[in-house]
Amino acid sequence: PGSETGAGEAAEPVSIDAVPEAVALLPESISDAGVLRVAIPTNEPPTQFYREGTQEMTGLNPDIAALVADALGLELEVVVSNFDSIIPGLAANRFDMTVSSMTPTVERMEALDFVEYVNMGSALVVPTGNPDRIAFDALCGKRVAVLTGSYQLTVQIPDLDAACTAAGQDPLEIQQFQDTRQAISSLASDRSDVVYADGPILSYATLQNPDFEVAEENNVAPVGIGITKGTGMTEPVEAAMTAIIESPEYGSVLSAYGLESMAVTEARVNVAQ
Amino acid sequence: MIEIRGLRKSFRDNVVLADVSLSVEAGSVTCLIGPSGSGKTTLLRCVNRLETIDAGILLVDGQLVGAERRRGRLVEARPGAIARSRTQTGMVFQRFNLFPHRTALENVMEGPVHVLRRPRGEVQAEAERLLERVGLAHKTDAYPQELSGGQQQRIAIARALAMQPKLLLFDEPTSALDPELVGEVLAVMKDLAAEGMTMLVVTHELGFAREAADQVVFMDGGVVVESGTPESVIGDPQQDRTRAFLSRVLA
Amino acid sequence: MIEIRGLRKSFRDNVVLADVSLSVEAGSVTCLIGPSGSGKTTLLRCVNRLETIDAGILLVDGQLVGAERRRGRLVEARPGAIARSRTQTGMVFQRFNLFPHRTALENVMEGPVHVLRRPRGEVQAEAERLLERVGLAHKTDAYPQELSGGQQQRIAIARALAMQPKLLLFDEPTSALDPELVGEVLAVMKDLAAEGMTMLVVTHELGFAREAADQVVFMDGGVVVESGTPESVIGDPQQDRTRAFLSRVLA
Amino acid sequence: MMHTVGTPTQVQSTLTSLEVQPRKRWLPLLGAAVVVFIVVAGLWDVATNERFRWPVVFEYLFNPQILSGVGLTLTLTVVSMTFGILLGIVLAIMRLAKNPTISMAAGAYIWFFRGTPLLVQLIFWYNIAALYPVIALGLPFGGPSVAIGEANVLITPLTAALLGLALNEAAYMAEIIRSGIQAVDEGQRDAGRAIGMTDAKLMWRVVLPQAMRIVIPPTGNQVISMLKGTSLVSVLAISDLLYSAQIIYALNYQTIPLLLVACAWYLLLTSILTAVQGRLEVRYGRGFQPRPQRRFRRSARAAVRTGEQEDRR
Amino acid sequence: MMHTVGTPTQVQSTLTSLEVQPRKRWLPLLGAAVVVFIVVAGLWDVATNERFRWPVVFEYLFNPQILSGVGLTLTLTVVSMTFGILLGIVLAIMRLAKNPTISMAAGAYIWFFRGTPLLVQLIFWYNIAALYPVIALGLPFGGPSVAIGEANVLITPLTAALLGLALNEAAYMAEIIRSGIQAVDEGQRDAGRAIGMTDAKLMWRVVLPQAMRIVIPPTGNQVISMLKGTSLVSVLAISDLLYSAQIIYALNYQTIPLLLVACAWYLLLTSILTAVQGRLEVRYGRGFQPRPQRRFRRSARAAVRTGEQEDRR
Ligand SMILES: Nc1ncnc2c1ncn2[C@@H]1O[C@H](COP(=O)(O)OP(=O)(O)OP(=O)(O)O)[C@@H](O)[C@H]1O
Ligand SMILES: Nc1ncnc2c1ncn2[C@@H]1O[C@H](COP(=O)(O)OP(=O)(O)OP(=O)(O)O)[C@@H](O)[C@H]1O
Ligand SMILES: [Mg+2]
Ligand SMILES: [Mg+2]
Repeated sequence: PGSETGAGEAAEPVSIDAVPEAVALLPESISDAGVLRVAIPTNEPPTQFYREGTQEMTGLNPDIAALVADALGLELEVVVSNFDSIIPGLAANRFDMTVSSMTPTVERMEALDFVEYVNMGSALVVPTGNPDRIAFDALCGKRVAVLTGSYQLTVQIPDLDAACTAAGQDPLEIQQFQDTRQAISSLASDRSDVVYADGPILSYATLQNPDFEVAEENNVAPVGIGITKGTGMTEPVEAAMTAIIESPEYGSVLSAYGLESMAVTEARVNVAQ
Repeated sequence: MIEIRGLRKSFRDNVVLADVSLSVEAGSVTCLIGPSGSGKTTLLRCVNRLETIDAGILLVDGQLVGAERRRGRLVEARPGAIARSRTQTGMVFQRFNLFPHRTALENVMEGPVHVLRRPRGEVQAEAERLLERVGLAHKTDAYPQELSGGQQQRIAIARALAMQPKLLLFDEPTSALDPELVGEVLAVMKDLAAEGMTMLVVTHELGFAREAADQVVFMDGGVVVESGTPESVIGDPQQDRTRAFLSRVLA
Repeated sequence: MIEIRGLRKSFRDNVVLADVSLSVEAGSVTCLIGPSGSGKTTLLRCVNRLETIDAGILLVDGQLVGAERRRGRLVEARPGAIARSRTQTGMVFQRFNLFPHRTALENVMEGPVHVLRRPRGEVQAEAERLLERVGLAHKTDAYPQELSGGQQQRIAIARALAMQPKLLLFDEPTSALDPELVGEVLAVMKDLAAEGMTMLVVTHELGFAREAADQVVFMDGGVVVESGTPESVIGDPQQDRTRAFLSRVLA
Repeated sequence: MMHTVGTPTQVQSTLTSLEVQPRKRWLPLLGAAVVVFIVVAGLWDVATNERFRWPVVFEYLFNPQILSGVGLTLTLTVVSMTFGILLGIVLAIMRLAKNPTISMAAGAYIWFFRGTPLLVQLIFWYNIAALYPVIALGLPFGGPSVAIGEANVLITPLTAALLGLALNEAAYMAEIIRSGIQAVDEGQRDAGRAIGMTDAKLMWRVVLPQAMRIVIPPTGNQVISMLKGTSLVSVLAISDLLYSAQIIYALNYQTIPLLLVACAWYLLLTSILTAVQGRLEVRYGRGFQPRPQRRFRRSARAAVRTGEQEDRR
Repeated sequence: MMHTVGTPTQVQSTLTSLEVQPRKRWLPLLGAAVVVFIVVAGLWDVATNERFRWPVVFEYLFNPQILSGVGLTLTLTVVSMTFGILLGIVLAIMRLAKNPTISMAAGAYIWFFRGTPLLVQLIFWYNIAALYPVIALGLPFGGPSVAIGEANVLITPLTAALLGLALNEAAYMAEIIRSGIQAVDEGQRDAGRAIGMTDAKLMWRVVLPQAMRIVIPPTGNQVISMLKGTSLVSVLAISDLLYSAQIIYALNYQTIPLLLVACAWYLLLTSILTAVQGRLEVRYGRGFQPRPQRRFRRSARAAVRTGEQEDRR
């Protein structure tokens, strides 16, 4: 139900040929094993979600992971993992990397290397018709639902707050939630005025729920593949990603989820946002 | 003091008290004897309304207890009224039933302070006097578990007395005691009798009955078989059932 | 059957058995009497090694119980050996201590089946015979709670007998019973005595001691004060302490 | 109310009958009526409230993903509860041991596992490789050791979940069982020893069966908590019942109906457990008779009396 | 081992002393040594393992966000446990009432609240506005009603959290308290009634204080579970201790050190609670003496005997 757009179903499986320069950079342990273990976070359509009724993950992040594995000539092993255990899992060498829409920040780069793979923006979602006339420059004093530990909360909100204070208005009233559904349901029960989160996720949510619409989008910034420092995987992944960005398959993966405009042009490493 | 007329009580189909009539004079001691299952305990519990009764008039001190008259019929009294009437009757149980979580003194003070709502200081002085009276002045702060059976039973008596009841009911007060401890409790009871407390005592101690009772009542099968002075009922029983029972207990 | 020499036992600083020596002939009945706290129960428990002992020789049936000789010294036996030696001695407790979660029959069968590991069918037949013997053939499937005190104590005796012990220990087996129920238990004990079972009995029932005992032992303050035939110890005590005690119990 | 009424004969003369009428108890009846009313009204409201979207509920009730979630929830509960109870028994016995070191070791275990959040324990077991990449038996302080296997291979998410749940549960069960063991009368141990039982047999045949009676109700609580608590293992990306429902509503945004589906299943499972608990309470209450003690005991005595003839010897 | 050894005199002649040497118990000692060894080794390993990043742990231990999380966890636990216990007592009494409707109503409550996941209950209370936008007192089946207020105004996230936790907890506490009440001897009620207590006073002064003894250990379990279970309320965007730690590591990816911070706090709180539990067990065990029953009772008797002269009348 509720999936007329096709986003609930998986895009056709994509694949590309191995990229020799990238394969050459692989550490021996990985190329010997022949398997790339990628941590994918739990359910959050459309970036990653279970194909309905199955235990198979699909979505933007798993597809990118598949392309990276192809480019490295490795077999992909998706390991679905709750956020709480992704970082310890990387440290425990349970996974070789994670593709989970992480925004690189200075703080986070103490723990991980990041190879950028797509741009993501932030969006404001409001009840259809936007009765409160919400916009990025009209958020002061509003009840804003955001996700715990999100880029919006940690980087963007402080700027917005500062702007409000400077203008002599109330700062934002922040409400933190663990996932988009909780934030949206808070909006539904009129406990929040607006949800402020990743654009793709919100676009998908409004598709499912005609009571809400995206009021405005901003701040498009790259997100990266997270790799444990010192494993020797950063360079091969960078090489693989560079090749992928130039391939046509990159575009077709993005368009499968309506995210064509989010393409990056360069696989930069460790550029803090 | 107690007047019982036509008392009937059954548990489901089991008629335990068939038609009991009995009267106990103020200031007298009545001993209730009879075989196991004859309804002695049940009778005592009915007097204190720990059991509801099916029929009969039960007067304590000339007052209807546990029931009210209403349009020529008896109607069970309200719970509050029953609770209040119980404050006028003290009861001492076979297994003592002291409150294990309270000290001897607290056990004795519980009723006056928390039921009668009398001032604590006054009650405490009185409770200490009572404990002294039953020979346990040095045990005020002991918990029941730390006391011998005989001491526990004496505290149970003090607890009953603290309510200043008009009437004391005893249910086999010595049968859970070692032979050595029986004396302690009987001595206190004899004292009370000598002071003119009205007492109704279920007992197997025929010696006590002979010595202290004004009236002995023999029950069997839920009816009073024989009653009278200890000399007549124990010394010279008229009924076969009484004789058979006495021979077994005295054996 | 039992030979005790120089038995000493204390709980922390409290010397409960100072220096007890005692012997019990096979097939005889010994009654242990004495005031509360004199160490009667402790002595019985030491014989069955429910308490460890500090010093002394304890022979049951000519065998050292609960200790082994090692290089001229006595060393506490291993737990397994103690458990095994207990199977040869039956004990009947004052408060019965039946297993409440098992029926009468199961209580009797517990030891033979689960400790001696004898075949269930054979044990059951025997247990039924034992219950019949104590007059409770019709109560095999009752739970202890559903039985009177006298019946419970008789089942406790059957449970002890089911282990086919060489020796039976009784700790005030009738003092928790109503006077009417005492007879039941004493009758069974007299039967056992008549059949030649060796018994060591702590009791306040001087009547029983007079009738059934071969030897009466009076203890006080952790020592044996006086011992001999019932006629001599109860009828004509030599020691002041014995006389004082007897006068109190007989009163 | 009490007031002097004269002699029995005077009283009787004013009465048409000596029967005592039981008092009509209005208050409880009224209370009962209110309760029935609230329940019926509540049910009615729930059944007719459109926001609950009952058709969607029925559509997903037997969805295969939900069913597999139910299966996993049951597996986790049964397996980890079993091990939790067994380990709990061992810990309770250790806790009550005379040897202070053994008792303190059990105390430390209980303190630690009751004291740390299950979430942390689960993450810890799952990622034990981060701390100890190779599981090895050996001497600490740099002594020699024998590798058993790579942690990541030995500890699958399911193993980690079972390990975490069982070890955590054991700490709680240990406390419950301890209180049960402590409630068994000391005389029972004497009786068992007197017929020659070893300590182990005594515990198994005498003490634990009697402790059961007291242990069952709080254990019922634990089992039911566990049933619902398994959703924590979703941190290990294992989909129990609740998490399966969450996965589905993440896709279709039918949050409330899918939570109702989960509730329906939980209520079913809880009902079964409650029934089992009731039967166990009866089973292990045999010989104890909890509430109507007086009544039972007396009528049993009465029954005894009928057999008195053959009974007295 | 047992073997025939002859008469006491023969035996004595082979002995240098009649003293019985206590057996040296190697097994427990060995066990204790192993336990000590494991604990020390474990602590050593934890303290020196670099992956735990102790400096980060210390850095965040008194972080204001963590401290406010501790505060919230405590508030939620104390408030909802208090109401949960009070309501649990009421439910337990109702459950044991003679009136079958009242008993069944309590049964239904317990069944329902034990049977649905706390998460669902929390979501329900929080989103009650979606189901009943206006909270009203009134007749169902479309009867007239009086609006009390808008649900969103009445039910703040904190109210919803407290409501959910307390109502849920009450169901569990009811079972625990029921088993405690059932364990109180019937004779105690008789004794209380005999001195004229009303049923309410009887419950409060006689039955409940004695039930406490049995109720405390499982209640300790519940309090500690609650302490850690409050993190569920993060669905309502309330940050308790664990969730505060999660918020921080979501930012800096220092998952393990921050979980250790949370653990440290939980362990501290649990230790305090365990100590309180121990004191309460002693307090309400007064007059019952749990373990060393025999010893106490006897020496008490012995003490009685010393006062025997003035005692006997
Ligand atoms: N609460 C009850 N429910 C059902 N039957 C009861 C109850 N209380 C007593 N009875 C029955 O009433 C009868 C009389 O009991 P009661 O306890 O009054 O006898 P008693 O004379 O005190 O005997 P005993 O000497 O054994 O105490 C018994 O047959 C008993 O089975
Ligand atoms: N487990 C124990 N710990 C400490 N002291 C004990 C213990 N058992 C018994 N005692 C003490 O040993 C003394 C003797 O007790 P014991 O039970 O053997 O006496 P008894 O002769 O059986 O008395 P009673 O007739 O009261 O049963 C008492 O003073 C008692 O305080
Ligand atoms: Mg009676
Ligand atoms: Mg004794």
